[in-house]
Amino acid sequence: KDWTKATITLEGAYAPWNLTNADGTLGGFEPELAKVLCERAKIECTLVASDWDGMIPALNAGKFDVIMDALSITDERKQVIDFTIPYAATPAAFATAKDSPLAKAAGTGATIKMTPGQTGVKEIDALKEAFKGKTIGIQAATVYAKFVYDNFGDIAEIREYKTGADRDLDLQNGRIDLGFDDAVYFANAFQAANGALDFTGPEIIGPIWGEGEGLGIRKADTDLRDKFNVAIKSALADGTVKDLSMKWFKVDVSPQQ
Amino acid sequence: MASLELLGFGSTGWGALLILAALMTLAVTATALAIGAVLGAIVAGAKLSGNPLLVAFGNVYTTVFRGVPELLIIYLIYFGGSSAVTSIGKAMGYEGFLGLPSFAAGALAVGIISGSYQAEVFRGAYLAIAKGELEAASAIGMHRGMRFRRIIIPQVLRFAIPGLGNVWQLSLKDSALVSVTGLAELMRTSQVAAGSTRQYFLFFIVGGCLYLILTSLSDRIFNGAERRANRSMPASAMGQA
Amino acid sequence: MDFTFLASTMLTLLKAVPTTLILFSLSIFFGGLLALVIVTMRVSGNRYLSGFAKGYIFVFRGSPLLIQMFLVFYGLGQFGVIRYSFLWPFLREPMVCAVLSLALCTAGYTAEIFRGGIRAVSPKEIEAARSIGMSGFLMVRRILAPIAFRHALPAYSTEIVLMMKSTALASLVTVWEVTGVAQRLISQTYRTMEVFLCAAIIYLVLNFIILQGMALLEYSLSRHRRAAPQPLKA
Amino acid sequence: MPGVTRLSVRNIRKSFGTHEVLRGISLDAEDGDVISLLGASGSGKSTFLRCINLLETASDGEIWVDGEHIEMVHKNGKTRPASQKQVDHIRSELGMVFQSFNLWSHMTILQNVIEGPIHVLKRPRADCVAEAEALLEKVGIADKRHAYPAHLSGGQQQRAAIARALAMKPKVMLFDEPTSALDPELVGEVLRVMRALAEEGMTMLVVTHEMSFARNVSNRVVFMREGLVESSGKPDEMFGSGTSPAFRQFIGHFGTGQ
Amino acid sequence: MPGVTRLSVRNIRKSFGTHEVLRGISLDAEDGDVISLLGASGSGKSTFLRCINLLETASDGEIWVDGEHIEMVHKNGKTRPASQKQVDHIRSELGMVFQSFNLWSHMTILQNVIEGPIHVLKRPRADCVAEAEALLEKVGIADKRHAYPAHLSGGQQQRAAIARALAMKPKVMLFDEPTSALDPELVGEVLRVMRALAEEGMTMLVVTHEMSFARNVSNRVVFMREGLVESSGKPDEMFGSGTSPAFRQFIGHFGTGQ
Ligand SMILES: Nc1ncnc2c1ncn2[C@@H]1O[C@H](COP(=O)(O)OP(=O)(O)OP(=O)(O)O)[C@@H](O)[C@H]1O
Ligand SMILES: Nc1ncnc2c1ncn2[C@@H]1O[C@H](COP(=O)(O)OP(=O)(O)OP(=O)(O)O)[C@@H](O)[C@H]1O
Ligand SMILES: [Mg+2]
Ligand SMILES: [Mg+2]
Repeated sequence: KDWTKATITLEGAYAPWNLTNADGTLGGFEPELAKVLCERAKIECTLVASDWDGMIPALNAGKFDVIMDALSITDERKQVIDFTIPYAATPAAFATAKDSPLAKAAGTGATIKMTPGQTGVKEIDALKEAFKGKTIGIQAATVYAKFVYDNFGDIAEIREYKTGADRDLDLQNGRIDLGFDDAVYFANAFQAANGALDFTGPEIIGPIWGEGEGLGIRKADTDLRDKFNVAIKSALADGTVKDLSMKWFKVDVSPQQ
Repeated sequence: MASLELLGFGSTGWGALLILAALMTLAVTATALAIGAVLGAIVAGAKLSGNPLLVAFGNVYTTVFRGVPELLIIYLIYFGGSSAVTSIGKAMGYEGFLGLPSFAAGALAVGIISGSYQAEVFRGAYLAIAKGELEAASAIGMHRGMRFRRIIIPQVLRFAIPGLGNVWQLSLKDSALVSVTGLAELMRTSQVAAGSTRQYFLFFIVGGCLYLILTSLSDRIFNGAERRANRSMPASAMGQA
Repeated sequence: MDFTFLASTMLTLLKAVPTTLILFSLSIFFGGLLALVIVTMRVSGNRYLSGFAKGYIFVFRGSPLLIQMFLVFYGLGQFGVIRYSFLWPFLREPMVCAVLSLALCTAGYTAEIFRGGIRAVSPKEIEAARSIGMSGFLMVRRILAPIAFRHALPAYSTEIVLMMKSTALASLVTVWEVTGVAQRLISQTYRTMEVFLCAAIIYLVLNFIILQGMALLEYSLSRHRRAAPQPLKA
Repeated sequence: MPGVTRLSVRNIRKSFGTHEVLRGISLDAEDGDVISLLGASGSGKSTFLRCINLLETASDGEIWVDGEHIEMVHKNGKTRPASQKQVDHIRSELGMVFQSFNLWSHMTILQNVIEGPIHVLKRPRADCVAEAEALLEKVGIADKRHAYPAHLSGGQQQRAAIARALAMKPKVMLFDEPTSALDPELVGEVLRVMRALAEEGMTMLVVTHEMSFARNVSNRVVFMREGLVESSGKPDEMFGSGTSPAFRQFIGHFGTGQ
Repeated sequence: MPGVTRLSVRNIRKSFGTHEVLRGISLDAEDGDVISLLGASGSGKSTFLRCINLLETASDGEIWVDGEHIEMVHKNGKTRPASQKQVDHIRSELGMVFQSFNLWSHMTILQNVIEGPIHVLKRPRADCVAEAEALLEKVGIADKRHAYPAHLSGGQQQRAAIARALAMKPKVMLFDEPTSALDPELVGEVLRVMRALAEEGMTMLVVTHEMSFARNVSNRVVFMREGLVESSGKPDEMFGSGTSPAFRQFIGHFGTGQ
């Protein structure tokens, strides 16, 4: 099939990755990146907002051609859809209330790199000591959830939330002691919480979070995937991704090779 | 105040989008209620017919569509319906995607669910009609259809109004689930606004209030209808000391 | 069809059934009690009580449960008054909040349903009770409630089934019941239809049992409307 | 046209459960016949009228209305009318006044009365209203024509029910205790109306406890006992000396009480 | 203890909307009095009984039951009883048989009869059942005791309603046309029961169209017309020559028809 047109879907409610403006238009990191990518791939793109819950089935049913919604590339997802190469990869970290005794836990400010299944990391062991008996909130069914279960499941109580935003509210309410999530997401959430929350412990990066975030595409549409791969490569190479990332996240989320 | 600005109608205000969304919710619900009324009447008729096959059909319909979570039914109709339409399109030589529009899929799904509730409401109302009054109609030779139109329908409507009010409420809230089809109704717009501005409480409270406004409008209509329908009734049992 | 996947999904979902049942039975119980209070206020004839009941019913019937639950769980904690009160140890618990908001919501609906049942009681039968000196609680217990309950039963069984389905929202407040677990499974496996099919079967079976039970109850409470019983002796 | 058989019933049977309420009743009524149906409470009088009107299906027996035989089918031990159309037609020729009135609660009295003529007989509305008002006048409740049944006294409801049945101008009228809720003056009124109808040739079957009616207005008296016709005959014979001991006991109160 | 005033009513008034149904009715009844209340349909007889029983609140007037004055409060132009407790107490001493029976549809006949004695009078169940069965036997429907009201004939329902009221052993009974659905033989039976009750000293107020009852059983006749007592007196006087022209016309049918 000759791809001259494509529909891209995103949630439009996951600031700052993507969000809806009060006039109903879409904005944020991803819509702006999408514009660049489509130009380079010579595809006329339409952006439509849709609900996160129905996104992957709707893609496979043919309602859209591309998902661009901070979609982490995971093995499970690879079984149902195809991914482009990643256009972003973000670190993860713990968050807690600024006035909590857990604030400024060991390793705060440092960055550690981890691989899947890695154990015996001394920074993590130090956190285990500090977080014993506490409650950690995570967003259900994410790579971060798996990490927390694997490393803290035996010493802390873990509570799963449907969305990160819900978890943040409970962190503020004091129903839970800690949260663990995408650090870029957190940085933005802290602003909304008027500085009541802060990072604690080290930032964790590396292959443990998989390859990063990529575009989701139907398995059959390999030609479309290839076109976007080329476009992403060029946008990464000339720093476009980095510029947009600095604009929206204040940090660079371009995947490090 | 920042929150006032967020709710206003200016370029940074969500007012216009929220009002549009409320109207969309109203449209989906009203369409669904109409679809449900037709289905409900048919199913209630089947359940009351006495014909074992029709009764079984009616029972299966009401059990399944009341017993299965609404979200699943909406999924089935939205995705299942789309695949069906697409494959019909393919068979007729059209390449590509042919979806049910979000509105149609949503209203149809909520309507089918609403139909199962309305069927029960209608059946209950029918059973509440005094048997003697039906006999009096038969006795002057009214045939089935006429008995239905002249005696049963007016009384069923009278007894069904409170129940229909409830079904309207249910459908109003089921319509919130239609957001999975991407339709910008009230619930989804509130969530999008909350997620985009991170003002969760503000937009959920405002969304809730807009639902309450829709409810109070419809309550007014249903109460009026009930009063009208009950003017032939003696004071209710609890009315007197 | 991938039967091993279906079987393992079913197994995972079945593990969440007890949570669903606890949510369901507690909220029906407390919601029912609350509904009795509300409906009593509603028909009391006292302007303020019935005004309050009207307002209650309006708010809890009129807004989506999702929003109510969100505000109860995430909203109450925003107030220091509540966070530092004796209530907080209870309200901290997700299960308590979930049951609380489910019960508050169903009470609004149930109160309306009970009121409908009361309205359907023939004024003549009430008069007959009054004429022998029954009133107040005695009259309610012996005459009004049995007849009203019988009239309200079909609508009430519908409400009970709705409650069963409403428990699905509890995963919003971190109580992982059947639907929540199903959605989590979907976001792990992306096999929407299969997982939902399993969930649907579970709900269908639960609700079928409930509806059969209610139908049985309805049948046994309507002896007086059926054909005459066979006389004991001819 | 006296001599035409308007209603003919042969060997009607009816049971509720194992309780056999009618055990084979036969009856013929000609043009202008006024038959009083007497019998103890629970003897099956109402059930008999309801069977004629097919509101209950008799388990056995034959019915002819105005010469037309009502076809029944027997299937799986159950009996039901063969054609619903025929049933509707027959019913529009049979008027019925119910023991418990059964007025339509959602209509005013006037609407109750014009309902049948307009919608079943398809007559012009204006005529029906005029006739209905005349009828309501005749039974003395014209002032209540815009009231709903729930707001009427017992006697007023009963008169409305009579007016409703008469408005259909049926060939045969079935009355189930049409004067039970009326005071003596009104009983006199209603009986006068019925007598006039009889003179116009209407056939009437009247369940009544009003012995004076049975004696003075009707031209035949049928006495039912335990689901059977115990005795029947001209009023003079029945109330005179030729009567059965059971009937004598039945009217005992009437015969002696006054 | 004859001579004790059981029921005393002064100047009762009642309107429905603008329609004044009772326009000032007074009445006294002593121990063992049996008062027949006669009057045309719609003259307000049922409404009067309902006012005594406080099922309707009279807009004006006073009521004493067994010497006890029923306190009323007037507020915002509305009248209502001052104490619900007193109302309940008064009602348990007043029996009522309704014109339309009003049996409780969800209970069998026996349950209908024992309901009041057990739950209002708090008497032992076994006694109540025994008495109820005796009462049902007396009115001739003992075989129907386990049937529901919907399965009874009109006359059977009426007798059940009478039994239910009697089971409360009230000091004063209010009967609203207690024999309207009964055949002459049963009328005789029921009147015999009522006569026996009168001899035991029960006070009775009976709305009836049964002139023979008014004449032979009651010791006073009250004739109502358009919401007022038109005339009243001993039966012999009323039915004799001293009667008012209106009453004469009212009983015309009774006086001449037979
Ligand atoms: N639906 C029913 N189910 C069971 N039994 C019934 C039903 N209807 C009537 N019966 C019984 O059938 C018998 C005859 O009833 P029917 O109403 O015909 O009596 P009736 O002669 O009209 O008496 P009445 O003069 O008291 O009105 C009664 O014993 C009654 O209990
Ligand atoms: N609830 C009501 N609303 C309005 N009008 C009523 C109501 N109840 C009774 N009436 C009117 O009051 C008048 C008296 O009614 P009531 O029932 O007391 O008459 P009654 O003397 O018992 O007559 P009957 O012998 O026909 O039973 C009637 O004209 C009736 O239409
Ligand atoms: Mg009868
Ligand atoms: Mg009356």
